[in-house]
Amino acid sequence: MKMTKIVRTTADVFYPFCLVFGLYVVIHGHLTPGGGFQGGAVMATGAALLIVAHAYTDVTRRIRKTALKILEAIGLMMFLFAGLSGILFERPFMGNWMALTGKLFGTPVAHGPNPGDLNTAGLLPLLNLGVGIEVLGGLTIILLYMLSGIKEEKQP
Amino acid sequence: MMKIALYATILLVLFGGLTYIVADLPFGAPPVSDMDDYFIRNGQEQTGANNIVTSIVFDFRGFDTLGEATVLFTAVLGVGMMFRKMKEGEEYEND
Amino acid sequence: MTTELLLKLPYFTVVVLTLLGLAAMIFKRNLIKILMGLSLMESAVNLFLVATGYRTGGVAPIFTNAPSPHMTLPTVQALTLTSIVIGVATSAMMLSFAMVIYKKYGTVDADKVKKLKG
Amino acid sequence: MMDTFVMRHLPALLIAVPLFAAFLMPLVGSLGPKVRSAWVFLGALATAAVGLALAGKVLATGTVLYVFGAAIPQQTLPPDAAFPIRIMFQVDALSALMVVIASLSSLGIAIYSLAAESKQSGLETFYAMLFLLIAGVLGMVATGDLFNFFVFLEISSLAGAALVAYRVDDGVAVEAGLKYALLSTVGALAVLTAIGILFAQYNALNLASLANRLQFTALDQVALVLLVVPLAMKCGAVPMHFWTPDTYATAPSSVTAFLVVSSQASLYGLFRILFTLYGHLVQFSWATFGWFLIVLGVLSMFVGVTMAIPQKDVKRLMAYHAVSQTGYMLLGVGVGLAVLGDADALAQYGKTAMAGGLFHVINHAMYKGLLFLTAGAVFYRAGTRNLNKLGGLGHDMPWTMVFFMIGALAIAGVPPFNGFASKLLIYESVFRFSPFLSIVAMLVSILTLASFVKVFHAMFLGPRRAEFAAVREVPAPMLAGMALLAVFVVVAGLAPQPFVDHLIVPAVDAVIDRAGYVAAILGGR
Repeated sequence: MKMTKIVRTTADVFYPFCLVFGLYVVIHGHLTPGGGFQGGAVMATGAALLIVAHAYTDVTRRIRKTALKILEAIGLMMFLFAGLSGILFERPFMGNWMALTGKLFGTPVAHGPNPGDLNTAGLLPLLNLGVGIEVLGGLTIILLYMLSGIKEEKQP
Repeated sequence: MMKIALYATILLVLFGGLTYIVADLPFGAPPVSDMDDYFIRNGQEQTGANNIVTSIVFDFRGFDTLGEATVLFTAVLGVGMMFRKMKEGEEYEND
Repeated sequence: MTTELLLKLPYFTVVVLTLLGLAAMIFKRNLIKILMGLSLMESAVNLFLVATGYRTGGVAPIFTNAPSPHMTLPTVQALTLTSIVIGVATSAMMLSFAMVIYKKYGTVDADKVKKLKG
Repeated sequence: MMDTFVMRHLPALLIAVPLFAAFLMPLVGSLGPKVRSAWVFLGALATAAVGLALAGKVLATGTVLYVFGAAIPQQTLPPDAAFPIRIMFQVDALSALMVVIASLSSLGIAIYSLAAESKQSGLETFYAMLFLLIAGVLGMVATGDLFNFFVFLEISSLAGAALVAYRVDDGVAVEAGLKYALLSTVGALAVLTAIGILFAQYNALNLASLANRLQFTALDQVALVLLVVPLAMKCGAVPMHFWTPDTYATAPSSVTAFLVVSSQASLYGLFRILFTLYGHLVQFSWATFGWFLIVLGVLSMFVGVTMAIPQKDVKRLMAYHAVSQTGYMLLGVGVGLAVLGDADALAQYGKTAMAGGLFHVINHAMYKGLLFLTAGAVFYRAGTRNLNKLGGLGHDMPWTMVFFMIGALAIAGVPPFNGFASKLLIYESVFRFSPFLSIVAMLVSILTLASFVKVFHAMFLGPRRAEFAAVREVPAPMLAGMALLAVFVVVAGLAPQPFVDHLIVPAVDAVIDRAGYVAAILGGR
């Protein structure tokens, strides 16, 4: 069920922008509306776009499920170890020890509206990134599995 | 036909009840909002994030989000489990 | 009563959505339509959660270039975020169950999917 | 240094260890069956060790509090506010009892499944799901936050539904899994609506601060119904028990044994809602709550047994017995709740009734798990669950027969085993409350014995059958798993007193002591 040449090329052109926008939503999770889950879902729609445009077998050759499983495991491990790292700094599990320490992601923020500075919110950007990667891998795997029915219709 | 009439009446009764119940809830002016005001007041100082919802999701109630990522991981495993290649004779024909 | 109801339109929509979802789950026989009714009810509950946190004239609780300090309740929005992801996860898994049932039984009609002895 | 470090963060490790084992399972699993079995065994051992250590710490030093993300783990209230804002684990004696149940049975089941599921495909997914189910149940029983309880309820429902559908069985298991998932999701939606109603009025999610602010308005009664009905459905009480036989029969046996524990976690949630959240509402008399549980219990007992007798499929029969045994627990705790009002009746028999009910929770988890594992062993060797086709297995499977006898005698309440200990407590106290209920309970116990004698005869006695010539005893890990549960059944039966004094009576006090639960959070600095 391959689309015409035009659709396939525009999909290829649009796919990187879709990923970049999703990554933007993930990275700016603590400043603008969005975060790990929403950004990951946007990135997963990029994969859906490719599956719709190209034939299912071409897509599974380029986006393999084992790579996605590893991606998902990395995201989950990032989240779990960010939580466990709280314990190393005498904070309980999931403690945000990086906030307001002045170092990486640590600049303190005063109360009230401000233009927003990326280098804030301690552990939150890392957790956002971890969840974003996990949702990207997870949703893409679900898409690939559930759309595996496409190639079956082609045979008869 | 009788079954549909029965279900329709149940739905209508439910409609009346739910509307009456929901009418009690004030809209637009939550009666108590001390916890949320605390988050809005101290969210930025304590977590350093401008987006208070994200500071709640990942810092104040971060443990829920760990549970949530686990739910998504369970769903992915569940879908993968349903489409796995089964070995010969693995399924038990229910007699 | 009616004017008061119109003021509480979101709650009224929640009731209508819940009943639509429930009706779909009860009357429809196709498994996929039952799952659609279920996700309809899920969105109704999410709408109810967000609606309880609204403050008239309130702005989204984000301080980046925030127009006014009067903001809506953020906790409820965090709960709704979790509930939406759980809704996606359950729908994805139940749809894959329905696909396997279609592959094995050849039908998705709830009345025929009855090999289980009650 | 090591033990104080681990001891201080026990509640966090209680969930982090099974999750860690589950997240890495797909990767570790691909390294081969040996590595995977070792990883499963290590994960189950670590989870059980953390669970038992936490329960020991709670029984030694009282309620353990753990706030996620605060400056120090025990800081329940933020410095400048009078209400809790973070998620916290509040493990009191009742939660400790449930953690002990989950740890013991998860260890036994993980060892059992190492051999029982060896012929299946997609095993790393199976074990990852099993660890997620264990983490979901442990989270449900340890958390002190209502929304966190909903999230863990959702995890255990999803993981349970996927495990039920694991064998696919030509579509039958997937159908049971879909029905279980549908029911659990609708139930979870009702719980979420109740949380929304309570949060809209009181702006609090923590159980203790909610219990402190609750005024029992019309909306609170709606929220109570929306909380109690799904939890009663999830723990298999009668009016909504229809999913139990299908789910328990089609799931792999090691999963069924843990689904019993997961439904008991919903029972714990029911008790937590009734006793802690709505416990102080004097004008709504306790008798009405109590009688609600008693009626639910008696119905479950009676319908469960009468439906169980004509069953042909072994696991479906045992599933109906699970429904009837849940009735005992509801009866015991219901009598305790009904007399919570007047102190002398409570002192006389109310506390012993609740002690009997809670002791029956742990006993039931052990001997029902044992019975399901023996049914799995028979299925592993004989390949069928139909009683008419089975017969004469006693000759070749002696150990499984012994374990089945221990489980069957325990469920029927025959003296030397733990079933008798808890049922005796229930009979005594319920008799003083109202003799009729106690007689019904005894009658149901006799019917249970009759039904299990029939099953024992059908499965193990009789001549050796030709088609079961190749049947041998089950491999060692399955025997070890069954032995672990059987040891508890025998020890708790022969010497119930230490269990009752150190584990059950503190749990009963914790359930009744609602003010202590609230003070631990709001009072403590």
